[in-house]
Amino acid sequence: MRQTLIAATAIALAFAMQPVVAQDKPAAKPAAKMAAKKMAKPAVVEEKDAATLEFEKFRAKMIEDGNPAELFEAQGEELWKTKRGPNNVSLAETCDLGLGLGVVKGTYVQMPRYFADAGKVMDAERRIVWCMVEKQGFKAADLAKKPFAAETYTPEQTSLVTYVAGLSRDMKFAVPLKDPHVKEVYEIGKEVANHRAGPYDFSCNTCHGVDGKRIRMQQLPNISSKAGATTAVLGWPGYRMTGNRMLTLQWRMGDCFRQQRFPQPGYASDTVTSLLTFMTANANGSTYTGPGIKR
Amino acid sequence: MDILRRTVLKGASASGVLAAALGAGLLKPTQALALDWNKAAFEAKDTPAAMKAVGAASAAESKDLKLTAPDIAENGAVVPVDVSSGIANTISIAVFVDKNPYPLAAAFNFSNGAMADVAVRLKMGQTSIVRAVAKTSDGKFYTASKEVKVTAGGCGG
Amino acid sequence: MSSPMKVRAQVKGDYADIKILMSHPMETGQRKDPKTNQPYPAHFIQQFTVEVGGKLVVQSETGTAISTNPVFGFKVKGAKAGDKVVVKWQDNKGESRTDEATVS
Amino acid sequence: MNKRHQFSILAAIAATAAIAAAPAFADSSHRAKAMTMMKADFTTKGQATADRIYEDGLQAVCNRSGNHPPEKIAKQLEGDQMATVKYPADGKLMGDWKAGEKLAQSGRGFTWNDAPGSPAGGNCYNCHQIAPSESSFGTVGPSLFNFGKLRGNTAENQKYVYSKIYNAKSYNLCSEMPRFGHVGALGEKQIKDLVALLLDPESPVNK
Repeated sequence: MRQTLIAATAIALAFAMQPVVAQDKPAAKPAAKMAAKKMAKPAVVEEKDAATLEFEKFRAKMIEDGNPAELFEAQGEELWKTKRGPNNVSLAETCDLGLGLGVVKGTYVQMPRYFADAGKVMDAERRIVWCMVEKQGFKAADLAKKPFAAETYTPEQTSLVTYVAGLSRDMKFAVPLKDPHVKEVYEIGKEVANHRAGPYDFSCNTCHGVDGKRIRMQQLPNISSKAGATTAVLGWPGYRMTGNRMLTLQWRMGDCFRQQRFPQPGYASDTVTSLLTFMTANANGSTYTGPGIKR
Repeated sequence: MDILRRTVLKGASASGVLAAALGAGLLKPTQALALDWNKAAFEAKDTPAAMKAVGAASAAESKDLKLTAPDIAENGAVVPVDVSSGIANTISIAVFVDKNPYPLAAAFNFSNGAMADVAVRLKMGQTSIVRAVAKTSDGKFYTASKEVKVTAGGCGG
Repeated sequence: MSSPMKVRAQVKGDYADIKILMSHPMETGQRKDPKTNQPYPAHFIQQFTVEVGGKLVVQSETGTAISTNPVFGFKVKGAKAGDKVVVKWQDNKGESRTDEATVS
Repeated sequence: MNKRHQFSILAAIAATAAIAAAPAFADSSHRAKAMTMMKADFTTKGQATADRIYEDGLQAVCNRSGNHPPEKIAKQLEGDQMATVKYPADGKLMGDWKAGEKLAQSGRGFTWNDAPGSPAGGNCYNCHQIAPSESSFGTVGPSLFNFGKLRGNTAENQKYVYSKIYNAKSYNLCSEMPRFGHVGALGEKQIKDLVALLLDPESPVNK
């Protein structure tokens, strides 16, 4: 017990000072380690660049030639404009996406934002779901039952988000970080990204906290930097070539948590909104290129 | 279709005839598609057999037939491939993936100003040669090919 | 029923660039349902045609190696703004669909 | 649980309490809010139980120090982690590199859609270059190509690799690498096979 207290005190004291940089401490001799680095490093860097450039080039071409996401944009537009739900109203006439009733253009790049009517900071998908529930009268539980696309099924809110996102194409991200509500959620999101837990000790930042890393061939954007956050939020919602599904950032956050070996985050929950606020605001000033295409 | 040695409609062997018929309002839209799908070619299990089934058993390599495809496909389920023929009077193009269970992916006939230039997206089960075959109006066949690597994926996107 | 195609046609110099997005599962017949271990039945587009200004410009036959939600690109000389583009497909189950666009 | 391990958790919990109270941590209120929020928002799915978002002692120390705990404390806690490593009873650390390569390829295990109790993969290629035949490899960790050739297949290195895979935190407290043996993701045979993949002169890694 005495030892415990000493350790605790030491940590507390040390934290008040400059953090000590932890070093990897291999058992092998440093010379051998350096030799290993010399051998392998250049090849790694070269191959990463070639493969990544190749993927980027052909993705850009596919978006230019025709992205199946456009099929979902078209479906979303119809859903947006049609009177539906128990209340038989359209979202076009009832759902304020932050820039006033009836305005869709430019709203996607300014979310997450604070919505006074809901008393919450909401990302685009969460806002659309909120409107479907509060305005059209759909049941929240029904919308949360199967919230993400399967191979033969695309939720209506997915097509709606894709439509809304398409109308912010070529516009700059501008999450209103000056709003203290948004700023608060941003700071909380930063902590969520840092939080290591679970059987593998992973946090979001394990993979997405530094520049220039890769899982297999997949580049890992650093979501704390503007460039990385931009990479992370660009192309969503995205048409996923694997399984041919239209997927949103709500799905992406959940799937990251899955691979982080975490439990499941609630659909359209505060946790997911906070992460999206952190990432999207970090991308502020970058141009959104519209619904994308993903591996 | 020319490259598949097919007739679009019984008794109308050239696409021009069909176009004329359509133009004259003789056909309902659905009839334009009422042709037999070349089962033998699409169900051939290797490229030589599939090429034979489209009548292209001997095709000469040509630099004027351009096949653009990624060196490494990000996802084998969607591999963008462009084929463009600079060979005069190209009337048809077919695309094959050698290592697919059924190599023939698609065949196109061009008429009435359509250039011999097509963009498609292919499914590839594994790393394979992708092959294009072009046919000219005098019945000659040309070919071009490229290897596309299909790799294991990461988690994200 | 099938969802609409998306057809874009744009004049670029002396030709029109035509991009076609089709909504179709393009099921190969070889993929197995992991739950039942039975293959999903094949369901794919076998033929399609493209007409510009009333004239047939492309005819195609397709197999199972075409990606799900197919995308095709063609170039047609002589097409002008205002020309109507009509695309029709038919699949192995006999389903078909026709959609239109205008060259811009 | 052995005594040293117990000690490390106690120390970490105590440390956590001390830090939470320290005014030096200006962002602790956001962290506290994030924790409250996550506790409310995460639910059990498959084997991924809701309690996984709670930290263990080591995670708590790393989370609160930006992964850079003071060196003295890090050393002490690394020692505790090292004490968790269970070496094979027969003393043999080298298995079958072919089985190791197969295991290294698999990224499965512990997610909510992995069947509970199904064997976990090594996840190795996700982060490391290993055998030259696999060009799809990650770069989160260092390249391990030619690892045995460069370092030598010595008893000491076998022990190093075994313990590193068993519990990477015994060498670097806040390493990004999971504690595969410690959390039961990989068993004794599997770790031996991975040791062989890296060190066996016959392994393609060392060709």
